Amino acid sequence: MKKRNLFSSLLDWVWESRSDLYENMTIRDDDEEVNVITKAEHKEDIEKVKEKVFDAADRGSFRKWRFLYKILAVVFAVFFSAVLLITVGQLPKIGEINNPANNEVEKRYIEKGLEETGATNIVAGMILDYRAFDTLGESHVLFVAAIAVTILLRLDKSERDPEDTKITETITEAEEEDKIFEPHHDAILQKVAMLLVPIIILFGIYVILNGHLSPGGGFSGGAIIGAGLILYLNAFGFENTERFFNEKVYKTVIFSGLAFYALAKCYAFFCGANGLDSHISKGIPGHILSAGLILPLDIAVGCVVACTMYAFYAMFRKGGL
Amino acid sequence: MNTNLLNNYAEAVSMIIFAIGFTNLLLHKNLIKKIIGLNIMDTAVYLFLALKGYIKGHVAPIIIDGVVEPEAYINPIPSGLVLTGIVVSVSVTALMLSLTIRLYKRYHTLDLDEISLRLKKEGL
Amino acid sequence: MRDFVQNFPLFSIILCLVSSSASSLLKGKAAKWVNTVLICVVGAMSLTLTFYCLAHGSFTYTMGHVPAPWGNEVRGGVLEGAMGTFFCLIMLLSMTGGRKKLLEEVEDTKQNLYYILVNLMLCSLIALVYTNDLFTAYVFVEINTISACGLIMIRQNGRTIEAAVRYMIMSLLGSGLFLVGICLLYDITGHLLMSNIKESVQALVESGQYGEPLLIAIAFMMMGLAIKSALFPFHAWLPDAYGYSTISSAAILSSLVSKGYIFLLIKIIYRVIGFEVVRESLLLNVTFVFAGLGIIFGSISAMREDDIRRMVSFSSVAQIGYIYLGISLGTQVGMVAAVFQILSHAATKSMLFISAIGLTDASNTSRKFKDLTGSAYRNKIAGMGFAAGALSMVGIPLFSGFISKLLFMQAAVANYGKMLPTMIVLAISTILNAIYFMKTVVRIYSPERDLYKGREGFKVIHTREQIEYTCTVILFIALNVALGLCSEPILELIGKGLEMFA
Amino acid sequence: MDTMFTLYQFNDRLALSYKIDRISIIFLTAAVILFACAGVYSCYYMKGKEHMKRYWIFFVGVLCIISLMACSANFFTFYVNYELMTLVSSPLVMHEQTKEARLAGFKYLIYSFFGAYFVLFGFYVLNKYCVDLTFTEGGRLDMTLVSGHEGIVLLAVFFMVIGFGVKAGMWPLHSWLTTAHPIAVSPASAVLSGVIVKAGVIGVIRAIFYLVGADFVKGTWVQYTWLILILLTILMGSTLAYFEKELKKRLAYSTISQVAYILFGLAMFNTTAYEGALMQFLAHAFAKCALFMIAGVFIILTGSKNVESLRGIGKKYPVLLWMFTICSLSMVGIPPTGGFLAKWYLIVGSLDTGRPNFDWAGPVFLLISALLTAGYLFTIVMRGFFPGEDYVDDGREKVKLPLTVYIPIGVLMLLCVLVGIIPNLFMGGGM
Repeated sequence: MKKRNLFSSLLDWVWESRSDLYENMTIRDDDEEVNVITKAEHKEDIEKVKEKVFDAADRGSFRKWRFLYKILAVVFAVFFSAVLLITVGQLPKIGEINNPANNEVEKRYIEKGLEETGATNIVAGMILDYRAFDTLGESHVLFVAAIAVTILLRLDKSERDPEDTKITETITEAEEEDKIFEPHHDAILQKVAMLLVPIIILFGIYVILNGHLSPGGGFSGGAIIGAGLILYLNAFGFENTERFFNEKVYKTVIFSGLAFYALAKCYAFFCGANGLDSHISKGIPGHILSAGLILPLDIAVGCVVACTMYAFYAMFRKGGL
Repeated sequence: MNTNLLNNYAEAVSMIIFAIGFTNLLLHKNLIKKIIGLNIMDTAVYLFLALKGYIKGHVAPIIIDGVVEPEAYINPIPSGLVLTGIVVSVSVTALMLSLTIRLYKRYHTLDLDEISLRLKKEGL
Repeated sequence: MRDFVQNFPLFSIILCLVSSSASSLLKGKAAKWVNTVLICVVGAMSLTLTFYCLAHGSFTYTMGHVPAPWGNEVRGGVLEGAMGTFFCLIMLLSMTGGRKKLLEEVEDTKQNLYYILVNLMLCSLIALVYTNDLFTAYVFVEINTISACGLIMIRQNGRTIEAAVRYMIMSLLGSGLFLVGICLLYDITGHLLMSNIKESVQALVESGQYGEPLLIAIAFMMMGLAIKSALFPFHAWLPDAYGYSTISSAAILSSLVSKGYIFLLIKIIYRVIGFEVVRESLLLNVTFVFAGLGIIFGSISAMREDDIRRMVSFSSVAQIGYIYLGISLGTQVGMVAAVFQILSHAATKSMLFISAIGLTDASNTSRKFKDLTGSAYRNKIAGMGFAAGALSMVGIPLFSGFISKLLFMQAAVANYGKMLPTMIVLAISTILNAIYFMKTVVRIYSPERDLYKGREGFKVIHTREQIEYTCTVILFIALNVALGLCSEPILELIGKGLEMFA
Repeated sequence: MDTMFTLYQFNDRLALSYKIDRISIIFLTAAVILFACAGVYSCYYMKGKEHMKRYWIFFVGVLCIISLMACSANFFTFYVNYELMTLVSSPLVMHEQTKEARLAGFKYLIYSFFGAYFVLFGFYVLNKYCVDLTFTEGGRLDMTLVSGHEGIVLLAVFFMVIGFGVKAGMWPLHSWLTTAHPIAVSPASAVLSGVIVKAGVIGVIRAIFYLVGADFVKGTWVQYTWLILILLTILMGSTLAYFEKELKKRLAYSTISQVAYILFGLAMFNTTAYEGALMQFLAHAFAKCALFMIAGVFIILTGSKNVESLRGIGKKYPVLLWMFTICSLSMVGIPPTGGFLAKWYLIVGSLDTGRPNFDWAGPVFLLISALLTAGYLFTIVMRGFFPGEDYVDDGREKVKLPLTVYIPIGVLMLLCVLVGIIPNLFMGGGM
């Protein structure tokens, strides 16, 4: 690949005349329907298909159309942003205290928030107590995304016929492929990881536990812990992580976290809506063990998010935990 | 037309970014660039929301030594919305990326048009 | 202490969530049973709710100990309950109808994942139906989108994955627009709760300030939902997604997902913006044009298909156009017609998909018309189902399609400005519908060619081999005829519900 | 006989309800007699054909639905039964299930649905402007509502006329008729042109005389456009029939023109012409049904659909050809058959309507088309009896026809004559 200066590569990026991503990726093939082909073959194959689909006569017009397309795209973007700018021009000024957005709702959140939720972090109190329904949905968005990714990427042996050759070949091939990324007793990486991973995970736990007192909370903390796990995986490989983290653990954690979240919130909503007293003490504001349900919910969300992040990585890498 | 575009320049910027991301997601052919466009779009929306919450001279809504006057803190609602939105965009991005992986493994290209051509050829 | 029935929305949503996360631990069979029981229970709850609301009127239910506008809120009404019940019914029938294909087309280790997706889909539909808070609506719209994408690509081949990508791209654009619309609305009204937004919107309209932002916000929200529900210019993903996914998914997607968004749109029009405001703004004319184009385009491209499932998919482009047509007539009658069309189309289209799969099964799983010749003799019950669905689509009396045709006529006659275009569009699409559906029916009932006699795959499927399927199709036909005959109470119900909205 | 029987109540305006009045009686009489005869006849014609079960099911089904339609008491009921009739009668057209048969049936369905849509539009406009949809002499229009919206109501009426005209084979949407009739099996085409085509006529009568009211339409652009269409149809039908070589197709074209006579009588909006129309209705029903049956027999006997092959048929089957002759007399309108009386009334009625240009145009067109009719029917008869010198007998020996042929055709032939002699028997003494 010839060296190009920054500007020209930027230009290429914009005009897509050639895409780095596309050029540099190794072409690997994993199923029978599309036979193994080199890049050149693939190119001319595409050309053939194009001939087939748009007849050869108007290839030139086809190219023209591609060019026109780009122009139109820019025009569209300009027009769209113009519309938005006109809108913004009519919006209330930023930062004014008497904007419509700053109304009784946020006053109450700030004034009563502490005593009603017991959380000094008003945002945490808001998303986990006042508007907890949204957050419940949000955590399930993550869940359903994880499920969809699993459907797409998980390779597993069929139970109907365990010696289904195609799928087993695919799995072994994927693992072979994965060996490329496996560490080969990379001393530096492993030592640094041994140093860093505990710190990262500890920090994540700290962020989770202080979600109701300081910036942070379940999601961010969980993401940090996930990052720690991924670093560990990269340093020590699957056979080490599988000892303490396999699919079963993953499923159990996800289920228990989400189910606990849903049921606890259901209880809270039920009591609140029917005017019953949910015997959940608010505790002393500012202490770790305070703010009623917020702390346990944070922990649950944290576990779920950590596992999901790790699972995403593992799926992307070799199609399975 | 009395516009306070100059006061809202930050919002204007966020909206322009939104338009760029939207166009990328809609009209780009390369799947990865589409996903980048998606993230640009979402980020622009979060910027917009954060600006909505901001009030001059107020600090982040974390109660320090028990001061609970609304005059002290900014509006917490948009921050909450941003948190929720981030999670959503993370999940969606993961899903899109995995779809892209599958398509690339099957068709060795990231160009959506090429993929459609391949499909037409397969006549599946 | 409120009536226990009022807790049902909360319970059904939580039940869906818990059962979906529980299904991740179960095997496919158990997950199937969980899913079936769940759908039945939720449907029963919604039915009870409907009757409760008929007796006591609508109610709002605060999610948490603080009242609205500080906490979230769900709202129960007649229309919500009825919609919930109907969605559950259709979903149950679609699942049972497509069970056999599901076992074939989905890897057995991923069966339970499919049921998880279905549970979450049900959850999001129910939440969209009941919610009274715009941001909650946004979150559950996202759940709906992702699980719909999963339903599309659960049967994994190139087409479905490409369709899923296209679907995701369009839906993400829609969500982005929807989100920006919500933000603008929040900025100028300072609320996220539907009823409060409506109050302040009325105030704004009277004071006349923030004109453009309001208009743009409404436009963005409508456009976002229109994109998600595949209104005409944005339908590129639809035929592949419906045509190649596994059949239960196709039925659910075509009959429930888009309808959920449209119901949300109707709810926004009534409870967030206010019907008058929307009518004043000229947006309805825009949707009117697109709906008309969509009807004609969908019918034409359905006519040009030679693949039965793609034909049915294109016809649902046309049907969605009908719904938007009813909405954009801008009259109460039109809205009633649109809601009834939602019901009728959901019932008919899922029946068509389910029976189409029966026909293709009897023809060596080929979907081309030339192979389908005489398939109605090979699989009698599927032929019956398809014929009934086609007649309903064409609008033969005693089927549900006839009633919705009548309602559209009524609405069009009531609105002088848009009467003639509506009439012309309806005429064209009626004749086109007749052409391509009757063509198919004649084809599947004409005697089969000799060269197909006794070829493998072209075998007669007896009823005793497919008890579940047969029951499903019969129930579908019964549902259609019921919608066609007992339309009056349903229409009253819809009218009541819409009044409760306002 | 004003007792109404309500079967099912959709809502306060739409109900399935039935009652008997003059039109119902006339239509029922025709329908029942024709179906009886066709049924007997099909015992001969359909012998040895397959799918007989299906054939009989749909045959009887069409009869049931048509009788329901004849007795319907309001427009909604009529419409519902009308659509169902289209649907149920299509298998009779497609019975052979050859490619042509399927295409013909398909065309029939499409045309009918198209017409039905127009009817539906008119139906909804009228539903808005009528007191209610019950059929009553002189119409149910609510004039207080109508005032100011005459335009739309007239448009609706026009659409209804067009829509029903599709079924009645009115120009320009007639072409399904000439496709479907020759393809269908002969008993089916007999009842098609005898009854089902007439359903469109009944629809026009119901819509205009019993729902809108003749006075509302009289003298408006609707009437004139309608008349022009009808006159075109009459001329076109008989001309094409004259030049048509295929027997059943020729009969189909003549059906077009003859049914147009009925519509012409209705469009004149006076009593004489109205009665004439009703009489033409009966006369044509009987005659044309018989003609189609005879045509079916001829086709079986000669083995060819063409007119040329009928030379000398009278030498072998004189009885059959005599029956053919008498029915053709009625078609042309020669005493003492019903056709004569009908056309007499039509012409008289059209002469004493004060419509400029139409009072003379009507009779002229009728006479021209009568001549043409004579041309295309009597040539067959003459060629049949007097094949001429160069005629050589094809080798077919004379087969003995069973009574199931002679009886139904004979009955119908007698009826054509009876309509001419004692019309009050059929017309319910309306004159």
